[in-house]
Amino acid sequence: MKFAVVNFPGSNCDMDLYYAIRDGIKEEVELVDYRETSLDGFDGVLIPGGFSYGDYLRSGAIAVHAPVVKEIVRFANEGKIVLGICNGFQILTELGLLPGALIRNEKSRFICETVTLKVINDKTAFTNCYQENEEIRIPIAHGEGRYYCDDKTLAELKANDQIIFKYDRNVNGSVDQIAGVTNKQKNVLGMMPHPERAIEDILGSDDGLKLFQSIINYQVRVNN
Amino acid sequence: MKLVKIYVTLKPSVLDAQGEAIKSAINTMGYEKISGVHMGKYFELNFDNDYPELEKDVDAICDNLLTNPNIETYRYEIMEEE
Amino acid sequence: MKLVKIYVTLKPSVLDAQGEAIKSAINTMGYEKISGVHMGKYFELNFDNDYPELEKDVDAICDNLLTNPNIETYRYEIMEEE
Amino acid sequence: MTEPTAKQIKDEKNYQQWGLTDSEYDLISQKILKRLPNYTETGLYSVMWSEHCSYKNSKKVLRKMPNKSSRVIAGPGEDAGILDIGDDQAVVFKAESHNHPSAVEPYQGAATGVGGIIRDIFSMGAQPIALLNSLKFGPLKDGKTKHLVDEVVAGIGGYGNCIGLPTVGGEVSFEDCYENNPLVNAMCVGLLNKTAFKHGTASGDKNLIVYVGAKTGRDGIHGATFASDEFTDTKNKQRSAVQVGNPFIEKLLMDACVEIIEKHPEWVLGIQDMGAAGLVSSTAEMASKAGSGLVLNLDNVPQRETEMNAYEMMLSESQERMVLCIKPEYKDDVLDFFKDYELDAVVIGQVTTDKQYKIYHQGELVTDIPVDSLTEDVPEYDRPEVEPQRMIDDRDYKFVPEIDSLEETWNNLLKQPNIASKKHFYQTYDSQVKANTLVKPGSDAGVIRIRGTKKAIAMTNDSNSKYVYLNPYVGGQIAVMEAARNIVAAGGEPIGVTDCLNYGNPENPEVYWELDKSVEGISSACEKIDTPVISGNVSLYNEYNDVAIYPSPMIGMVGLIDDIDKVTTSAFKEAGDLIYVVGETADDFNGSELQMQQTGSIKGDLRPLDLTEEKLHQDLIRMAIGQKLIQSCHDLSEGGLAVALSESAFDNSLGFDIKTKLTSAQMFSETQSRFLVSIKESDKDEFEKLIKTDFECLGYVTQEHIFKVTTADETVLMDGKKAANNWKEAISCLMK
Ligand SMILES: Nc1ncnc2c1ncn2[C@@H]1O[C@H](COP(=O)(O)OP(=O)(O)O)[C@@H](O)[C@H]1O
Ligand SMILES: [Mg+2]
Repeated sequence: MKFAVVNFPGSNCDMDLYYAIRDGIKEEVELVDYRETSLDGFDGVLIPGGFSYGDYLRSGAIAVHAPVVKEIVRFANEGKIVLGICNGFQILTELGLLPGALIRNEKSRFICETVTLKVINDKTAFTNCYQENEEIRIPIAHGEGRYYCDDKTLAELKANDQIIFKYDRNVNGSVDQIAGVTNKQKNVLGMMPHPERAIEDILGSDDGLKLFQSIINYQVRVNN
Repeated sequence: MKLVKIYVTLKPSVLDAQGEAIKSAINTMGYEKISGVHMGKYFELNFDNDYPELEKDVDAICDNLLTNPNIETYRYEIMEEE
Repeated sequence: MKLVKIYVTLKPSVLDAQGEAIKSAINTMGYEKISGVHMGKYFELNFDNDYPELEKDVDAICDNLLTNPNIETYRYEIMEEE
Repeated sequence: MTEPTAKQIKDEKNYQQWGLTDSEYDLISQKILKRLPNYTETGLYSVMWSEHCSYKNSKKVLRKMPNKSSRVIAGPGEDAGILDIGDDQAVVFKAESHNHPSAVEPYQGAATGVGGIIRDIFSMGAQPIALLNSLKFGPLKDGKTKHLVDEVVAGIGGYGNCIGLPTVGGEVSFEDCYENNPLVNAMCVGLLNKTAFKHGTASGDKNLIVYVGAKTGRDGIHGATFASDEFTDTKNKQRSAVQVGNPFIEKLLMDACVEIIEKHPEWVLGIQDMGAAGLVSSTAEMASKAGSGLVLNLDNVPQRETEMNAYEMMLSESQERMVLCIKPEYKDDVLDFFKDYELDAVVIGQVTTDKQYKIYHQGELVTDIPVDSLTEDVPEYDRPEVEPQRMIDDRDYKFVPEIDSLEETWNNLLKQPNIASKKHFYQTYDSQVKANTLVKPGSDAGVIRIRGTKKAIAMTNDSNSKYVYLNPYVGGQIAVMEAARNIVAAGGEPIGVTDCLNYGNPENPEVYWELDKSVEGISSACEKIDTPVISGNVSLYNEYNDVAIYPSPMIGMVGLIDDIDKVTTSAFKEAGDLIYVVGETADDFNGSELQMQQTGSIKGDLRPLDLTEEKLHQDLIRMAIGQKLIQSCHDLSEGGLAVALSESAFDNSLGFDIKTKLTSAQMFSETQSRFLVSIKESDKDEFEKLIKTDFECLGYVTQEHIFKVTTADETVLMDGKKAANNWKEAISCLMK
């Protein structure tokens, strides 16, 4: 499987994600510049964390207007894999590919910490290697990671099993302690925690590895 | 020449964490009489010329870029620039 | 009950990197007629009661907390809250 | 504003406002130029001859520091020092103070401090890999200090998080003397492929000077002289001397500079950041170092304000700017390269051979002076020094603590802001971005692995200014050795040091004595463990209304871990492991947190530090770690054994059951040269055989979160959870 890691000006977890694919699950991966207009030849697109455009205006708001984004939307609509982590999640909600919004943490401060997540839906392209309700340790690092959506949206998310990860405690004030959600079709995942920082034991956890392995699993099934 | 002043605020249903933090900083500074703080954004857009669809365009710019309609609302005024 | 609306903007001499980035995003969206964008902050402060030194306190809060006098200026209006 | 004429400047002594003394002005006009310097020229001299740029007051003292070892590739004199770590790789590091800017404008002051030190690293061609910081404030008792602390911490995090560098270490402490003069020191560590190393020089006739990065505005004009000027109430309004940072632009600049040097080394002859005293300092130093001259045309400088004069442009400290010296034939390549990063890059001048520094502005030659006169001809001052009276008065004072309740004293000490967990602060720093962080803040030293190798780099910031205040010489030694113990405890070999020397007004003989003696202490300790001082920074005039801060040398130390298997943390690992303290404990209470807690101040002399014993203990611990005998290792510092034991237990919510020959009071003694380690029981014999003497086996790690302790005086059972809460929550409570 060949992944594109899209690099916006100000992205800063692009290499982390690149190494997670290349060294963690040993698949093909390339960095793609935000000015590219085609993602032909890739099977999945990954949007890394960081501060695209310095988080000017709102986090993720300006990246949405970069040329490569049209291709991300195409991937999403064609049912291909799209994963946004942290700033990538913010970009996906700004784009409207995912419901809700990410806003300033409840206590207003940036938080960097390894937290426990609960896997809520283990039947997706991103989670099929986990067990339902499995608890995994994944780092977070964000100032604007509080997931917000209105009640109606929340009801829909629940009804469609779109809530994928939840925090085990209220770290940032997210609605329903949501840490990651997919679109209805479940080919687009956005999450604030950083699985790419949890792919080696020596870094404190390798619980993120299964997320990337799930994608490969899923793709193999789709291809057959 | 037109100057458009845009005010963006969080919807009341969304907790304004920054506003809260600022309020408690104001309290810490010794000003106790304050009962609420809300923080929003303020934009000034300049247009060289007036044109018929200006208002339509400003609405579109607000909806598609300057605000996130999930969480924010806006209002604006269009004025003649000095 | 008093409502204080505070508008904070960058001094003209300070590079408004955000404003520039927003302007170029607006251009990319296809709106070419815009000639300038400036981004600032907007605050609403509520006070339960009026009191004689309100204005003095608002100035102090602006100077010491809400703005960075090195790079920003502010103006405000005090109004009776609905 | 019309500029004063050269004659007016002389007659009205305007140069004094800019920090030049009469004799310095006379030296410039009579000996160097043999004419009166004009407005711009006077400005250039005043800023280049400030303490911040010239080290005129501290040079004599700085020369005492060792700066050689088999690893040193570049030492003081470059933007940052470089140490060889084998395999054609090197580490690059430096620390810098941003004290006065942070006092005036805490968020931006701290943020630009971080931004500036990062530029010093990538201007060497190195890839920055980690950040650290050392912060000192007044006590957390009023809203003003809390706001200051909040803003400084937010500024450090705001910059580092956005640019995407992990902040892996640092320290925060609180003493009365920093209330109006906080210290904000930042350190950056980078990794270099040895072939990529670039000097900050401008050489070769007709080569071009290129300006890259943010546009120039009026920010921070005279920031450099401002930093060297002591603080009074009235100057608090001097806001115009503060710069504003933009980490987004710096990220682009960093990535671009690292890439151009790595991929196109032939394009770039020299590179330097614009830090203090911006354009003048960077270009004059580049030319002077190369023995060249320079012509600059200011009309080409990207400007974001109108009607700036030459003086303002040369002295502006606008952030996120770099200067490159390139060969003319690569001009288009270089400019296009930066354009692709959406950065401004323009040619602003040319290298010449006449050693003159010439500046044109709007067609006029506004400066024509020998370039070396800005950098080399600065008078050096040999200041009078005298031993502080307090040292003579208190020489024989010996603090004897009284412990009514071991448990109560212990719990109270864990709540002291200087001892309590600093997580409230460091959890706002991204410590893991780049996915190389093996040890995050919270242990002894931060550790970053070098991807693709077995190696890792350990790094730490240390300074206990209370000790330096009581005895500058011994305190200086302790600062170095404490840093070294942190590195050793993490599994590293200390290899080099950077420093920030934060002191009061050097014209005060007592302050100068403190500076001199503490540097001698630092030097002797560095020599002992072969850690050369390869970079650093001096910040003098840290006073408020004529009261100086404690002498506060900050030691930034870097260590090499040759195999990541050796990485060790301070946390106890498993119940049943044996706990040892290595090093004898004596009654060292002067300057201790216990003395502070019981008397509200510190007083008395320090015992001399036995450097040989200190080094022996470090070597033994390193050997034990190398032989895989160590489960956890923690250096003993403030609060002594009691605090070290608690900290080791908190992380994994374990407990301990120990019995010691020490008295209850000695549990808090701050004797140097000690480590707390835990080992597997099966390694007991081998471990004891290796360490031989000077150790005590205290007991073992327990599963229950309970501290069971028998001292020479009493037995206590402490609730680990309660102790942990005291330690973990104290700062958050105080910051509310
Ligand atoms: N206390 C010190 N110890 C060792 N070297 C120092 C010290 N202070 C300054 N230096 C060295 O002197 C040189 C000039 O320092 P500085 O003026 O702070 O650099 P910059 O111009 O980047 O601010 C640097 O190489 C620095 O490492
Ligand atoms: Mg420098």
